[in-house]
Amino acid sequence: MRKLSYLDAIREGIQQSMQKDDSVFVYGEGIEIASGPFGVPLNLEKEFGSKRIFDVPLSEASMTGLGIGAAINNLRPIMIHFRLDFTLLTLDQVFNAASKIHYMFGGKLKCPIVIRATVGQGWGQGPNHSQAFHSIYSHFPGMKVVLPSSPYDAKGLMIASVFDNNPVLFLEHKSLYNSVGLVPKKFYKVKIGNANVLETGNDLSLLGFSSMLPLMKKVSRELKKKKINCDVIDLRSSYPLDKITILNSVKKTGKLVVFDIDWSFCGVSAEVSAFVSEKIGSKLKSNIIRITPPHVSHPVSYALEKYFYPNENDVLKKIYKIL
Amino acid sequence: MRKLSYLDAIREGIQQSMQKDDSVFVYGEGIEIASGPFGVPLNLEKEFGSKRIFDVPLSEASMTGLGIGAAINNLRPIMIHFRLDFTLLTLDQVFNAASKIHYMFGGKLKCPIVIRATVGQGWGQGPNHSQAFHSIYSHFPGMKVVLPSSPYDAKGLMIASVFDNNPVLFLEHKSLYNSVGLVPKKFYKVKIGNANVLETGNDLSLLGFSSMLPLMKKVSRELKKKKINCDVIDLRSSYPLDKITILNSVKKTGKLVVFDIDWSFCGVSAEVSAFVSEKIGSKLKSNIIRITPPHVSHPVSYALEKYFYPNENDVLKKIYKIL
Amino acid sequence: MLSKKKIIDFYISVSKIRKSEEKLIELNPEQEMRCPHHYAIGQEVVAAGVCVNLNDKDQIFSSHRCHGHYIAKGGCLKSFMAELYNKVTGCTEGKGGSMHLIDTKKGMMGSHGVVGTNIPIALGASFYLKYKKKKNLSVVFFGDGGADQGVLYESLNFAALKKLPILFVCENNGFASFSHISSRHAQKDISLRVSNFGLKSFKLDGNNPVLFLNKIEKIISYIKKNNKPVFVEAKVNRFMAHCGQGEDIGPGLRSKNDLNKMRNSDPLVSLQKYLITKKLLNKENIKLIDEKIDFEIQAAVSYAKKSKLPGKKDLFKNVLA
Amino acid sequence: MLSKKKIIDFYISVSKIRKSEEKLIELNPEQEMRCPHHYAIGQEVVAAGVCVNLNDKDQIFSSHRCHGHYIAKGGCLKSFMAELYNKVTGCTEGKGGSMHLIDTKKGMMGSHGVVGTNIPIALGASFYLKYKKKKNLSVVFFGDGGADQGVLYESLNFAALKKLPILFVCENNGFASFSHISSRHAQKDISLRVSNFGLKSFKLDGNNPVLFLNKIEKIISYIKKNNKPVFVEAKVNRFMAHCGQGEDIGPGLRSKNDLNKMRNSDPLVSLQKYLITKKLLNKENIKLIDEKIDFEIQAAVSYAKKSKLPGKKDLFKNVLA
Ligand SMILES: Cc1ncc(C[n+]2csc(CCOP(=O)(O)OP(=O)(O)O)c2C)c(N)n1
Ligand SMILES: Cc1ncc(C[n+]2csc(CCOP(=O)(O)OP(=O)(O)O)c2C)c(N)n1
Ligand SMILES: [Mg+2]
Ligand SMILES: [Mg+2]
Repeated sequence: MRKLSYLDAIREGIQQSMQKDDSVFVYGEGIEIASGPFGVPLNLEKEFGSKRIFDVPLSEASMTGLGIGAAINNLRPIMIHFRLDFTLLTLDQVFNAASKIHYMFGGKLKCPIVIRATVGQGWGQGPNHSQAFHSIYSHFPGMKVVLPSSPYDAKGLMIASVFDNNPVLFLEHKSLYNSVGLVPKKFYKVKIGNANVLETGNDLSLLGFSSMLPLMKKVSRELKKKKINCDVIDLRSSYPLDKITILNSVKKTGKLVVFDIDWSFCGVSAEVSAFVSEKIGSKLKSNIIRITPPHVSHPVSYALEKYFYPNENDVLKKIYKIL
Repeated sequence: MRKLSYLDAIREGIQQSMQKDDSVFVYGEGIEIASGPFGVPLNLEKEFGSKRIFDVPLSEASMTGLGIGAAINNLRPIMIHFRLDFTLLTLDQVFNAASKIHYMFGGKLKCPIVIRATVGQGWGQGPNHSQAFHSIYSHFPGMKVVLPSSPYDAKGLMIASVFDNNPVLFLEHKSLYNSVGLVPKKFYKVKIGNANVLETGNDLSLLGFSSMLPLMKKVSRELKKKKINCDVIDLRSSYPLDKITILNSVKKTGKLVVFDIDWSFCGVSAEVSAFVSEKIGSKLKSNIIRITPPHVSHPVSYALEKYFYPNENDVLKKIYKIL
Repeated sequence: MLSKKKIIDFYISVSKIRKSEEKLIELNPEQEMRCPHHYAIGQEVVAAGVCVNLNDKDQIFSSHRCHGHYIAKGGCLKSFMAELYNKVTGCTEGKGGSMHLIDTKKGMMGSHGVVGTNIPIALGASFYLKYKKKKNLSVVFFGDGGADQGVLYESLNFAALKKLPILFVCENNGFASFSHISSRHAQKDISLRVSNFGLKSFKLDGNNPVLFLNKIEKIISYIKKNNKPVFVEAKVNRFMAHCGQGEDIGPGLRSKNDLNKMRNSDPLVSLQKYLITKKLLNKENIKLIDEKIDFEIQAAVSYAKKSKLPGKKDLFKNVLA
Repeated sequence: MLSKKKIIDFYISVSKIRKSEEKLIELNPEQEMRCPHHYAIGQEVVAAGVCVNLNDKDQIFSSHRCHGHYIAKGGCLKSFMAELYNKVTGCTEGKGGSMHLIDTKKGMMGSHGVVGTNIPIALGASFYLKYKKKKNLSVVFFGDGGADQGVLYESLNFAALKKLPILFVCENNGFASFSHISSRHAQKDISLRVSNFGLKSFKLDGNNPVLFLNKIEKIISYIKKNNKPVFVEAKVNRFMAHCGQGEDIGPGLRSKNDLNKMRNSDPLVSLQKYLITKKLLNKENIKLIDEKIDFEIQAAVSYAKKSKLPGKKDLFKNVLA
């Protein structure tokens, strides 16, 4: 198997989806141009033409409606945002329409739109260029929300998202773009709602999403040195959650640490924590810990980012307290 | 003390705020006219003139910006939405600007805007005229979120919200509009972040918000017949949460039921549940229960609403299981 | 030139909307239709005039005031009534109610209760039509209140940019619930306002049925022929309250006198007069048509009343596709 | 008529923006200013021309491309540099960075990184000015990309409706990051597009410094006198890349040749020529002015470098007011 970067894996997922089905099309601001931000260029125009991949105005709200109107007619749009933050302009379209359309029209319409967005981090991206708020997408019924952490998942989840019949938020993380991994050449899907057990251990469950995985692995490695063995589980999607895998792990270890890139207050990490304690609270051997950014906005200064993003030492300190 | 309806209490809170400080102004769609929806008429134009209370176009996004631009200049706008659902059009303004302005400009600006909105229910309001999603407002740092359940609180929290220096979501519930209670004539504030202990008991903690209070009281009355005594606590604000009152109650009873009008998945109810179990999980005598609407959109048919909104019998059944 | 058939179909459509709405008003005291009603009485000409020029593959999108559009597009009357009666046989099975009507077989692609939200969705439908090289167009109906929303201007630009087959129809009744247009618009001529967005825009009189029909026929064939968007502002009168049974008379709203004037220039009546004068139909024909409509409506009501309410299981149906 | 003082102040402002930006470019290889830079080089005339007609109580609002506006409005250069260096002495104490500059004492009320978001906020500021009967105006700067956002049209309408003292300034450089205006606008004349919203709109040439200054002076005094909004589209050339040090040359973007043409009609150079030809300043005067500016910039850089980084406690400061 070849190795691909996370970003190239996404690109290949899009490309193969477009090859598979000519009702798949892609649009976003500046995506036609070869030198897009973070090198996100798709370079797919030559293959598919400007009918199926095109640039749009900075009109995020109506451009979301564009995708919805196409999706209810059985096209499969992929709308690209360079930042999740900008999707705040579109939430009427997403939550008053897309996520409800199937239900509120009694099943008469489906809305298979993929909203692809990036979470920024670093180099002073700051308060409205770095936010991760997939919790709120997970909160509204009718949405699916996926957060790939590896190149393999990035491709497989992209394809699964495109061919899912529901609106899907596909949330990438900038810090993972250059990470490299094995990616099959073939067209394949990673089932949405299946967590990925990366490491197994009996002492502690580390569950989390997206760019938290590298941190979780580091933490696990560190703990292994002290003979503490962890389940390291990539939850992969914040809706649906893979409840079975979560419960199985925590039943076994009795100790849970949930990692998320989103804030914790009313976050997915709160949901995982509440879900687990409500189901098997009496089997827990210690209190659950949530590892997330604190309840403040994303600061620009690297000196502040250092304290804002969870780091290995702080996480280990918290974990030692429950061991 | 006189009795006032919830709706009149809100009106009086607004009126006295406007009398107190001429930088308070009010705006919203159709609010100048005497016969507004649900009889929400303010009838304040005669007293304050159309400079301080005025009608606006259906341009929710820019009208939110209007309030923000005024608020950073030390005016105190109250923006009125007839439905919380419509605020989905405004979330870029609210979360990329209002809630962050104080922080991201290093304290140079304050943004004391009140966003007043109604949660609908009943008579076929349906999927985008009934939503309660204060969870997402509570999720972003920099916001406060209040949900009055009584006329007394409605007035006192309105005044506190107007004179708070942060953006505040003031969330009313349609089903409470005609409820009547004692309301002082004087200008007073109810501190934001203080829960209200309405009944005390040692067996069970019932915590919740807004229109859940009447249900919680009914449940408590029913349980009392079986000699089960409850703490009934109106949390009043979903951000900040009154953590001390919550912990004190649950430490005492060891059993918690959280009631919310918002969905539970990543909801405030999840936060309360996670917070409590993370703090004092080992002291819990049974699993926490969340009482909320299920993870589906608000249906129109009254035949479906019956199953959608939590009802006394279902709640009691769930509670009996943990007693 | 308008064909005789089209004018008569147009009349049938106007009358069917009127009579359906009147039936809703008549049945209202039963309090069995538990959802908000936004009547189109007085404004029927626009829905009927547009839709009589469309076929089932043309798609329409509507707002909270959608009964007329649904009926004009040929939406099933039984599913309509059943929906208003909150029944499981309703067009959304009791999920969406009066503000979310749909009949995809007829190209009625759904109405939305949030003002303006459907505008870019209709844009997406027109994008689809062009993408799949269909010979159809998409139409979105909205009010003067809808014209307050920024997405309209974003959508106009995009439609013009991509040359999409879409008709934007702004039914200007001068009010958005309790707000008069003068307290919302600096410049009350909406068709003028949008005139420099790169697409044609027209102001039509929705109170002059035959003239309206004449012009809209030409506009729709222009769109089909040229694959280009058009904006139409239609001035209309709303006879009923914004919502429900009242008349919205009062300070800041309108006077009884103004309302009477509106009712005295009822487009339905002037259309009947025209048909008779032009000898397209006589009184007897009209009576027969109207009786047939009454009959159809009555059948729909009976169907709705006899239908079952949805049950608990239905609550959890169709959450995910 | 333009006063000599105003023209010279205008030159100082243009030059200060240019030189500050050039300093940022020069210092960039250090990699100590860790935040995205959106340079205004080539576009300085608009910021300088508008702001030289304003006083400290007039308020301006800006976008991601805000350095020029901040400097033109008299924003403290030390706080600016310190902010770019991520220091606690920066104008937002390291919270907002290069896209969120602010100096309230000078009426620079903040820039926003989300395109268009600041437009209605500036509207609110002008509402405040009228509410408190101030004799000032509010100005919002945005790009042709900002003109894609629906809030602009909502805001234009409201400003005209309420007769608010606001100047909308659209700096049209033909690009929104990597999108050319022709792939975004059906109708490329933005001033024409908005011409029927109930307010005056003008198209000015931001490449012709003195003509621009002349016209904008009149426009601003019109606003102050009449308490009415105005829309201005200013055509400008961006010399640098959308973001950072590059030049954005490439297919779909622009050719080296086009860029050279732009640089050859550099408004800063033509302004200097004008000053000399009209004998307003001689070469020596200009040199002195520029040296003073260099000195000020150098002092700001030293200040920034010497300043402290924020600490952990600062992270939790100013979350709630
Ligand atoms: C975004 C939004 N804001 C407010 C409302 C409440 N509302 C429902 S209908 C209506 C008036 C709409 O006026 P218009 O678009 O002119 O349509 P009309 O009712 O006149 O047909 C309002 C304000 C809404 N449904 N959606
Ligand atoms: C709402 C939103 N969409 C997209 C972006 C990403 N973005 C940052 S600047 C920019 C281009 C803006 O173009 P324009 O308004 O013309 O300003 P210019 O950069 O040309 O000065 C884009 C697309 C953003 N910041 N905000
Ligand atoms: Mg109207
Ligand atoms: Mg530009």
